[in-house]
Formats: sequence, C-alpha cells, structure tokens
Amino acid sequence: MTNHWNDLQHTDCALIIGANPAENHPISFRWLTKAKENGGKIVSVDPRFTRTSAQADVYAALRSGTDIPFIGGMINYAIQNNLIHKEYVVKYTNASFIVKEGYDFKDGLFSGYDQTKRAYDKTKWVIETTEDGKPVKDETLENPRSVFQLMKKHYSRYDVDTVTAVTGTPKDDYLKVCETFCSTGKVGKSGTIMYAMGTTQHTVGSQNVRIYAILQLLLGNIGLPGGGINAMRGESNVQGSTDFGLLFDNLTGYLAAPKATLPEHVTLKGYLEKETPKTGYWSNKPKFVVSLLKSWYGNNATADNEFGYQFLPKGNKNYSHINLFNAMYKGELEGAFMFGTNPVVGGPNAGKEKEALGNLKWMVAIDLWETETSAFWQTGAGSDPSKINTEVFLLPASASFEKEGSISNSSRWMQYRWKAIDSKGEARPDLDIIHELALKLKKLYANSPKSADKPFLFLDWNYGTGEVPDIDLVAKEINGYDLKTGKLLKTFGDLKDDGSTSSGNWIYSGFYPEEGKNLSKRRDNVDTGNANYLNWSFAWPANRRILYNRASADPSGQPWSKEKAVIWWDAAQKKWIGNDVPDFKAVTAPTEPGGTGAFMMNKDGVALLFAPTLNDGPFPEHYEPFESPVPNVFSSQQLNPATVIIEGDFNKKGGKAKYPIVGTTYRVSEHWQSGSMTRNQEWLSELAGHMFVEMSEEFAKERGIKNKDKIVVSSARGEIKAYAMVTKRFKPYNVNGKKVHQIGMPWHFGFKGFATGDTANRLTPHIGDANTMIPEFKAFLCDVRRAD
Amino acid sequence: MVELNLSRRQFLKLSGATAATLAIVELGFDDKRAYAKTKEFKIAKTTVTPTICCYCGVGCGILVHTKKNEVVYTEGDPDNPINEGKLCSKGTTLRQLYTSEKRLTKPLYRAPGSSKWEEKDWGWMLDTIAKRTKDTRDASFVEVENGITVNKTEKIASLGGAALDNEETYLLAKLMRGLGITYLEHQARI
Amino acid sequence: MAEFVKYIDVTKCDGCRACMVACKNWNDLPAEHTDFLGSVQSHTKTTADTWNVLQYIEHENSKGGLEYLFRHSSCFHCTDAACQKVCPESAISYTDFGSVVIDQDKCVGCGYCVQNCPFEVISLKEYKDKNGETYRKSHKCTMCTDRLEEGLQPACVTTCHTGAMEFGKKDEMIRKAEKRVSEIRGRFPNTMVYNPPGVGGTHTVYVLAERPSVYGLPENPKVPTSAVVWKDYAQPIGKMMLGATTMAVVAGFVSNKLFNKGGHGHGEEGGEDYE
Amino acid sequence: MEKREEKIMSRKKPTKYVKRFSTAFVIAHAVNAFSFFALYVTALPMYTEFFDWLYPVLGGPANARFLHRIFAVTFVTPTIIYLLFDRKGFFFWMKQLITWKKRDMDFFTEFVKEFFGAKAKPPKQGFFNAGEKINSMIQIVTAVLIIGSGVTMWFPEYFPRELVQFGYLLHNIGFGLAIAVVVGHIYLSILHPGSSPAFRGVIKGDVDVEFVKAHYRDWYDELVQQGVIVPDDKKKPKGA
Repeated sequence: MTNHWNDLQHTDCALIIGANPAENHPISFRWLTKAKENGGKIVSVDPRFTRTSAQADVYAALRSGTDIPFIGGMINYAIQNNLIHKEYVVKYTNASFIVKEGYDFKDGLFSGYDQTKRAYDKTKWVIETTEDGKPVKDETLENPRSVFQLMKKHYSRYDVDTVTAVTGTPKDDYLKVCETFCSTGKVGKSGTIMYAMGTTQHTVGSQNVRIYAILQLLLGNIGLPGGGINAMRGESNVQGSTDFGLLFDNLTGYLAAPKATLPEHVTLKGYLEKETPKTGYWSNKPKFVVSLLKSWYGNNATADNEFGYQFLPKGNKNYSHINLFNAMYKGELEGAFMFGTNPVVGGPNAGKEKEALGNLKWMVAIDLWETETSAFWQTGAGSDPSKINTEVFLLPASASFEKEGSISNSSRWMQYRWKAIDSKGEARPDLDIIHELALKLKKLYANSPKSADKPFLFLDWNYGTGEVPDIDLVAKEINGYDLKTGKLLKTFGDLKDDGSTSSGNWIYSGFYPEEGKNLSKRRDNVDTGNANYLNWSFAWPANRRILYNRASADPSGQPWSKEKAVIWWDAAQKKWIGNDVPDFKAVTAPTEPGGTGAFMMNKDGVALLFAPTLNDGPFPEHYEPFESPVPNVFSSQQLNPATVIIEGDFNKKGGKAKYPIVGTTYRVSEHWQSGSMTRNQEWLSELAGHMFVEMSEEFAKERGIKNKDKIVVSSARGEIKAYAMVTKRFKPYNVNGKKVHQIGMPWHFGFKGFATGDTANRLTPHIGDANTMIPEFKAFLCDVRRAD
Repeated sequence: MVELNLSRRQFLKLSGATAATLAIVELGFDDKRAYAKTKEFKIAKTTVTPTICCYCGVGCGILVHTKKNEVVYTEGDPDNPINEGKLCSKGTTLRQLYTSEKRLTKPLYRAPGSSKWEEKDWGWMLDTIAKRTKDTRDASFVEVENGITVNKTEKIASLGGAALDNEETYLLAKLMRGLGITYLEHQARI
Repeated sequence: MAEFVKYIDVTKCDGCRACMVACKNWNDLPAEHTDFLGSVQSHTKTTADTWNVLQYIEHENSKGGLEYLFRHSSCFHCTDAACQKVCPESAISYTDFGSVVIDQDKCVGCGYCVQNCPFEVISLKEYKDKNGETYRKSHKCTMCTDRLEEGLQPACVTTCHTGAMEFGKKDEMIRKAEKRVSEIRGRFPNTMVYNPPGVGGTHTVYVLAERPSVYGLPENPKVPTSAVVWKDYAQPIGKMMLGATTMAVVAGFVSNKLFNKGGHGHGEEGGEDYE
Repeated sequence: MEKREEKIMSRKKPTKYVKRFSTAFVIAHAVNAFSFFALYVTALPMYTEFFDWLYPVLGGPANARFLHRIFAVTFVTPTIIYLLFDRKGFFFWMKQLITWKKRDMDFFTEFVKEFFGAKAKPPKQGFFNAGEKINSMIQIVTAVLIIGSGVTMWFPEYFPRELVQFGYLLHNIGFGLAIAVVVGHIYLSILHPGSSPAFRGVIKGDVDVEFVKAHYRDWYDELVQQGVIVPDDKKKPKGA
C-alpha cells in the first residue's frame, strides 16, 4: 500500500474495485466506517453485490476482466469534466513530457510490436530530451505529442456508452461512480483506491493497477492522507516475502536478479550500469547490490571478485509459477521445497499442477497440517499411490505464536511477534529448519574441491553457535553493518558501494539502528499525528507511513490544503516537517533543483502517466480475458498481445460455445487462501463448511437449478461439484446487447480438513499477466449443470 | 518477556465490580460435574503474549493467553493501533491453531509408491533431505553456459512461503540462491 | 449498579462473524455440524452451543434496490423475560447488570423456556453423564456476565471492529440508538429502534435497517399471554385451590368427627323416612 | 330351566351385596387412579420447588420426565379399557352424565351438609348421584385438558408455537382442577366416615345393599323391582 490502514479514515471517497475488504480484510472497515462517519463515501465496484457493497454508498456491477474500460471511462470522464487537479498533474507527473514520433497506437497495438515474439520493442516509446538529457516539456499540456494529449486521445475512445456496453454496468450506476469518485480531484479532498487479487489476477493485471495510478495521479490523490493506491495483500507476510526476494526475478529489496540473457549482466560492473538509472533514488543501486553481496558472502566478497557477484545464479528463462509447473509437468524438475504453500488448491489449473508433482523424484513440504499438496499422492486427491514415485518429506512447522520474528503487513509496517508457547509436538519454526538444512549441506559440501561448490561454500552462514539460530543475528544482518566499525547502520543512506557496508535488504536498513533497538518491536501507540503512529513498530522505507507524501505539498512546499497536509517546507528550519517521515530529500528546498521531484524514486522525480517500461504498452488498453464470451469492442486485438500463451495439454482453452458462462473465484471471510489454516479449525469450518457456487436467479431459472441443489461446474480444464447458491447479488450483464451470465465461487476447498469440498482452481487457466505472469484466476469460461 | 501496557484495555468502568466469584454463571459443559459457583475467571492467571495475526495482510495485533502449556484464549491486542483490540472471525480463532487435533506433530515420510506415511525423526529427515538436495544439485549444476558464468541448477524448485517471518524469508532466499536455484517462487506470484 | 445494554447498530455491521467465534472462544463452546442453508448463514437460529448467529438477508427494498442485511442475532435479555417467568426451577434470574442468566445447577432441562421465548433464542442440549445417563440443560447468551463482573465488556462487543456493537449504560445506549435512527432515515426509510415494550424493553437494543419482520423478528413480541395467565394466575390460584380443598377436606373430616357422634351419619334417618 | 329356578331360589334369601361396577370399570378406575397419582408424584418437583428433593428419588429430572411420560400413556388407557370391555356400562355412564333431574339439583344442598357431618336429608338418587356425575364430568374435562396439552408439551415440534404455549396453561389448569377434585374424591371414598362401602364397590365391583338403599334409593328401588335385591325388612340399613 502507498498509505496504511489507519489512514483510510481520512478518505473522502474509497473506490473499492477488484476487492472485497469487508470480507477479506475485515478490520479495514473499522477505518472505512470511521471515514463514513466523517462524511466519506464508499464506492464498491464488483461483479457481485458483496458485503463490501452492502456497506457502500454507491455500488456498480461489472463483468470480470473489464477493469480497464471501467477506469479508462472514469479517466475520460475526469478529463472531459475538468475534474483533474491540473497543477498536480503538470508538476508531479510526466504529463507535460513530449513523446518522440516512434510511439504510436493503432487498432489495439502500440508501435514496435513483433507478432512472432508476441513482444514490443520498448525502445520505440521514448521521451524527447534536450542535449543534457532533460525531458522536453510543454507545461500548457497543449502539444499533441505531449503525454497528456496522447493519453487524452487514447482514453477518448472510452466514452460512457462504449464502456458500459463492455462492462455490462447499468449506465446510471456507472455515472454515479464517476461523479462520486472524481469529485476527489478537488483540492482539500482525497480519494483512495483499494484493490486486491480481483485487479491483479488477469492477463492485464499489471495494467489494471497502472490505470488506477493514472486516475489517482490525474485527481492528485497520491501522497495525500486518505489517498494513494492501497493494494490489500492477502497473506500476513506476503509483503515481507516479496521484499526479501522469494521471486525468481528479483533479489532482496527489488534488485533485479542477474540474467544470462543480458550481455551486460555478465559482469557486476555491466549489471550495475545496465540496472542503475542516472537520476532518482535508484541511482544508489550499486550501494544496495554490493551491500547485499557482502551480507551473503561476507569476507568471500571482495572488490577483486566482484564482491561475489559471479556466485549468484544467472537464469535464462522466465521461472515464474506457471512455467515452474510446466517444467515440472514435462519432468524437467527433480526436487521441490514447499514452505507453507498449497498449490494443489491455490495454484491455477490445480489438476495439472497435482499431476506435475507426480513427476518429481522428491518433495519436501513444511506446514502445520497435512495439506492437499503434501498428500497429492493419496487416493483422496484422485491419485493412484502405486503409480507415483515421488518421495515426500512432510515436516511439522510451528504456528505464528510458537515462534518469534517480524512480519511486514500490507502497509509495510514491520511488526514483531513474540513466542507465546512452545511448538506443538515436534513442530519446529521454519527458521530452525532452514538453518539446520543449511548447516547439514555445509557439512556435506565441506572442503569440496569442486568449483561448482564454491558459490555455496562461500555463502556466509553464521547465526550463533546454539542449537537453534539466533534470530537477532539474522535481523541485524538484514539491517546491515558498517563493516569498518562493526556498528549497525542507522539508515540506508549510509550504504556504500565499496564493500565497507553490508545489508541483507536495503529497504529495511535502519530498522535496527542500534544494539538492542529493533524498531519493529516498538509498542508506543501514541498517535504522533494524523494516525500515522510513527513510534509503533517500523515501516519501510525509513519509517515512512505515507509514500510520496512530498506530493501532499504544492510545488512551493506548502500543503495543497490544510485538511490534507502531511509534510511541508519549514523555511526557518530549512527542512521538511509534518506528521510523517518525509518521502523526500529532507533538506532539499522546494526551490532547489529537484525540489518538486515528489516521486524521487523515478528518473525525473515525476510519476509516470506514460510508462514505457511495461511489456504491454505505455498506456493501459483493454483486451478481453484469455477466455471471453464476447469479442473485444475496443480493437481487433482479442487478447493482450504481450501475454505468453502455453499451448497444448498443460493449458487447454475453452471456447464460448461450449463454455458460455463467465466464471470467477474469490474468498470468504471465514477461510483463508488454500484453506489449510482455516478448514482445520472447527469453529471456522462450522461457519463456512461447504463449497458453493453463487449464481443469479435468472441464470438458475434458465438452467432449472434451485437453491441448495448439487451442481457441476466444468471448464476446458476440469470439473467440480458444489452446492448452488442462487442469489439476488449476481445479475446477468447486458454486454453490447447480449445477455452474459457470470457465476463466482470460493477457491479455499480441498479434500483435507474438517470442511472439505472440490477445489475451484481445477477450472482456472494456466495463463498469466504480460509482466508478472500472475495467473488469470478471475475471469475464465465455464458451464454449469445439475449434478443429478 | 515484553511489558504490556494494557491501559487502553476497553475496561467498562464499573463501580463495585464484585470479586472473582461469579454469583450466577451459565456455562456449557459436557458432563454433570457440578461446577463450583466460583469457576475461576478464565483469563485470571494466564501469561499474555502479543503476536501478529497469521492470516491476511492487515497485521492485527493479538494477545495469546496461555496457562500450563495450553492456549486458553486469544483476543485482539487493545494496544495495537491497527485493530485496537478488534479481530475478524479468523483472527479470533487463532487459539484453535494450537488446540486443533489436525496439527502435524511428527515428521512424516512417504516412500515412492507407498500409500501411507511413516513417522520418522527429525535427524533422519533433514539428513536425507540434505542428501537429496546435494545429489540433485551436483547432478544438474551448470557453472558456465554459452561462455557465461551462470552457477545455476534448474532441477530444484523452491516454493513458498508468504506466511513466513521476514527473518525466515531472508534465510530461505539466501540459502536457495546460494545453492544456485533459479526456480524460486512463492504465493505472491499466484 | 446501573443497568447495561448491548447496543447493536446493524447498519454498521459488515458480517465478519468475529462475534460468533469470540463467543465460542470465551465460553469454550464446541463447534457443531452445520448444513448448507442456501446462503452464507451457518445456522438457522441460535442453538445450545451457538449463542449468537449472524443472519444474512437479501432484501429488495421498496425502491426496488437490493439490500444485503446482516444481524447479530442473540438473546435479548428482556426486562420481563418469558423464560424467567416459566422456569419451574427458577433457574433463570436477572443479574444486577440487567442480563438474564441460567444457573446450570438448577436447570433440569424441562424445556418450558425454549417453548415460551418470544424470540426462540434459548435452546436445549442433551448431554451424557459419567455413567451414560442422558440429561438436558438449556443454554443461551449470558451477556458474558462473568466478564462484566471483572469490568470487561462481552466478548462479542470487545471484538466487533466497526462499532456495530457497543456496551454501555441503558439510557445512554437508547439515546444513541434514537439519534442514529434519525441520522440514517434517509438511507434506510424503515429504520427503527427495536426495544420491544411487550417484554418490558430489552438489554439488547437494536437499530434495524428494515422492519423487524424482514429479519424474521416478531413485530411486537411479548411474553406469551398464556404464560402470564399460567404463571401469574393459574398456577398460584391452582396451588391456593389445592390448599383450599385440602383445608375443606380436613375441615369436613374434623367437623364430621365433632357433629356426627353417632358415627352412622345420616343414613339411618334417611332410610326410615323412605319406608 | 334349571338355571332359572336356581335364580329364583336365591331370591328368597335377602341379598347382601349387589353388582355395581363391571370388572372393566374396576380395572379402568384402578389404572386411572394409579396413573394419576404417579403422574402427580413425578411432576411434583416440577410443580413446586418445595419438592425438588424428589428428583434424586425419581432418578434425576430426566428420569422423572421419562416416568411421567410412561404414566401419561397409562393415564390415557382407562377410557379405552372401559369403552372396549364394557361398552354398555360406558354408554350408560355417558347417558347418566347428561341426564339431570330435580333430584340431582336438590342433592347439592344436602350434600354440603352431609359433607360436614350435619343432619342432611339426601334426595333419592339414581345409579350415579349428582356428586358422582359432577366428579365424572370434571374428571373428564380435566383429563381431556391434561392429555391434550400433555401431547403438545411432549411433541412441541409438531404443533404451532402458540398452541404449545397455551398447552402449559391448560395443563396447569387441568391439573389444578383435577387435583382439587381428586382430593375431595379420595376423601369421600376413604376418609369420609360412612362412605367406605363405596370404596368396596370400586375395588370388587359389588356394594352393600343397605348402602345402596341409603345413598341410591331410586337405584335400590329399581333393583328391588327387578328382583335383583331381596329386601330384608328386619335389618337396619348400613352406612351413613
């Protein structure tokens, strides 16, 4: 999230799209209810009328997979009705930049598209720059080649009628949403967009988020209290696990993982030149990379061996989840570790992923329960044990309160957990398991002469001599040391690229500034102003609670409005002050060069309306999902041209003739993710004990299905049984004059636990977003019939 | 142990709250054991430890009440500003993470082709896992590819875990990349 | 001690059901099997092991709009409680806080309360004791009286995050309810304070978004007249009559002894006359 | 022929006892009495806390309820027994209940005096005197009340809620009336001086002729007229 949970109370309007926080992040409604009490409005945009919609002031339905038209229409509405915050847009975004002729857009395709590679040549989308590399600007925003005019032209195609014909949203509901939310463009008002997997799990997932950013920038909502874009993360430490680089494509702290396919990455110097922008805070990247290498390889990382850079693996493929399981399915993988994860229920096309597990020689599952993934070989999973030769090691793991450690919530607050009780039975914390495994491997590889073993042997691994690792040493290693003095670093500002500092994760550096002062353990809950609670735990980066809060002040450094002030320039003290840690260079006056660079991470200190870094275009464009019941009205490009399509058995595609119904998946409040952590609890299994599918009354009548009937839902990839939940909260959509039905189902259920049921993810496809490869769970085609 | 500032506990300032004895109490119980009128107040003599909920990304604070190595109650941490003592249905069930009979308490091993688990001890399990990891790595490790030092193995995958602590995710990423694993993914991707 | 009320503003509730689990957690109540009811609602009504149930109601309002209504349904803790009135063992009593509680030692599981509760909240459960004998006890929400006595709020109120539930002095909460109703009448035309006089007002006061019948609640619940007649008139009179007849019989016996020395009673004289 | 003579022969001797109730009635009455009393005992701890000490005696509340239900069933059988095995007697009884003559009315004033032992001149009474008729009618009404409401209390799930609630009231009223009448009934049959011969009637089925003559003069005259009773002029009539 750019802001945080308590800050939601300051919003004048919360646009909740692609999410159901009342059900899946319930406590957020503690603060949204406070916002409503202060006169704030809640807008719920969702394919069905959810518990969030019940609390909302305005509700609008939309067909799954049409977020871009919906928000594109709002962008168009905001521009046409002059509701944008002009000065904010001119000063803090690249709206005024001039785009070179190389960029063009025709019939759904941007310039530079290579049909065979299904990829764009992004060098076509370039900003005009002066000789000294400064961007050419037209602050009147009149120039037709200005980002603003190109964007305006792009979204002029998203007029209300076209949009509502694609999304199926009743027109007056749509206009009510536009009017309510776009009113937050006014100075003194702030609107926030809250989203979750309903936004991201599409083939256009990244662009869905991008278009929210564009709307929020036009309305001047980023950096303001009650503003920002708030991604509601689903797991307690998914923010932390992403920060710490458990993704193939980046090391800890979002540093790009070296690739064998990029010639520059061959050497550390080449890697650093390629990956480090000239201006903006990322220009300090070499300090972060070298410090990381020092943390991993310690004394084995020296200036003359590129600080151990060559020890890092360099991959040459996209190793993301879908491709990982595709490789496994083709028998290219031998071993797998499953740390507290359950893809046989949570993975896309789960039936195929279960089959793929059978091709492994060995698998290690570490979890609190016998999960469906650890038991994929059992008859209960529909497998024949005798035919599966995978060796499975299932290790009992400790629960969250049976161990200590810190986790980072969705709003980047790094909070500490203390140990309440010894682990149950022989369960052990994951930290101990990883540590002991590492020690055993170190012993096996000890004094091996082979060069292949050098990278592992040089890995620095000393976390105390005790039987269990000293978690405090791990924390300090993450924070980082000044290696000359051995002292803990105070801030990532002190990081050096000469190997004299170390830090396991630069964005967290500063959370452990002194011995015995782990800021994530802070429990001072006094409100330090505007509910930012600066003395409660630690928020990365540098304890900032509202990111981009420089944008809450106008170019001269004074808050746009008294009500929405966060930081402002104090000429007397010559520094930025306010109720949050400035997300800005603390002592750079607004008048100095770069003084208005509110988005200091970016090259020119401005936010990107035109973002040439995305794989599928600098502006979000609507494309239909992989499986869609209707042709794309906006262009002849049916599917996102930049997505990777896997052919064949691993990802069967369903046509609209055989599968006319739009299907989507979601969560219920009483269960969580793959259900292992809730379906093994009796009180939660009692509340939500049965797998169900929600459908409209009209659709049920058409198919002769009554409420509580047992039904079968089928897609090109599988079939599941469930109860029919016939409801008024789903209505058929009128898409371009054609009636389109949609159904939805929870995806928590599996064959283990107290509450069992069929796994919805047997239906979802193996295709992902063009940039992140996140699977398109939220829109696929299926059919429904009675089970008898 | 951390000192707990429970000042903001939502006490109902009652004048003359009677002593711990409960004059008239109504309990669910499963056999006719005549409950003494003075059933000890449930969280009277418990050890209270703050933790953070293990479910969604809001990060609510929870107090775990333990007594004689049993979790007797879990409730919202009134001092955590995010939830101020409040919880949703999942957070309130945290106690059953400990009391549920379905919890794994012993390492289990499944031999190839077998249709059942066997209980094994930790030592054997981790030794065997280390051996399997080493064997697969050694057999598949690529040091140089097309003239470029790559130091990778594409035969082992590491999946998970978004519910691990920061310290755990850090060590996991360090170990797995240290071994040269490129198939390193977790739930953030799905 | 002032009387306290659990104030529930259903329009702020978002259906997260923490109250249901908090109740089970605090009172150590076991989970029970639940069937699929065609909605996300887990139980049709409260049971002996589930003392509060979250209702989910899809309601088309007068303007044709869809309302998705939620209600934390639990014991009303009536001021004039039918269950208290009909309990033959006086196991149910009023506490100083105004809550209505059942003394498990006294309850014999007869079920009178179950049949007479105007809201059908209180429920029976069967247990087996050590030697396999079955016995029954009746259960319902206790308003966490044990917590109240320690200065804590009920478990459900403590965990309710939107402020849909609050626990406070009776008059304050009722004033708050009335103020809230006036605030939301625009959004919910049929909103009302539900504090039924028919049971002397309750210690669980609702601000409802719709008519009570939409929630399956009686429009004006009252202590069943049959229970009133039974317990306030018939039974006392019955006992008194029993006493009176016994007195009459004793008197008859005594007076017989006194006035009828002959011991043969009237038979003799009557007999001759007829001759 | 011979059997007839024998009958005439017996007429000569003064009859001592005369048949009053059929064995069916005797059994029915016994079952009814016993059931009623058992129901009363098993319900007593519920009726008033004063008798809560009875619960352990009855094997706990659940067991008391169980017993109460057994006797509830037996309590219903007397009517059936009487109806099946002595249809004629049953209908005679019914007819009697609805035939009210002047003699029945006068009975009451005299009965009260007699009840308290004062000089009373009871009018001639038929097979059932008015007191017995009233007793029967109340017993029937209360039985219907108790059984009817008993069923709704036993199987509440089959009946509308208001009816079940009303059932408690009726059960209570029915029991209140019944117990009041039964107290009088028991007193009259056992304790009340001089009416003990009636007790024999309901145990063995026959009654002392003198008692009949004193209490049921009209019935007595009928029997004499039918020759069932051979009057014995010398003897003083027995009983009050």
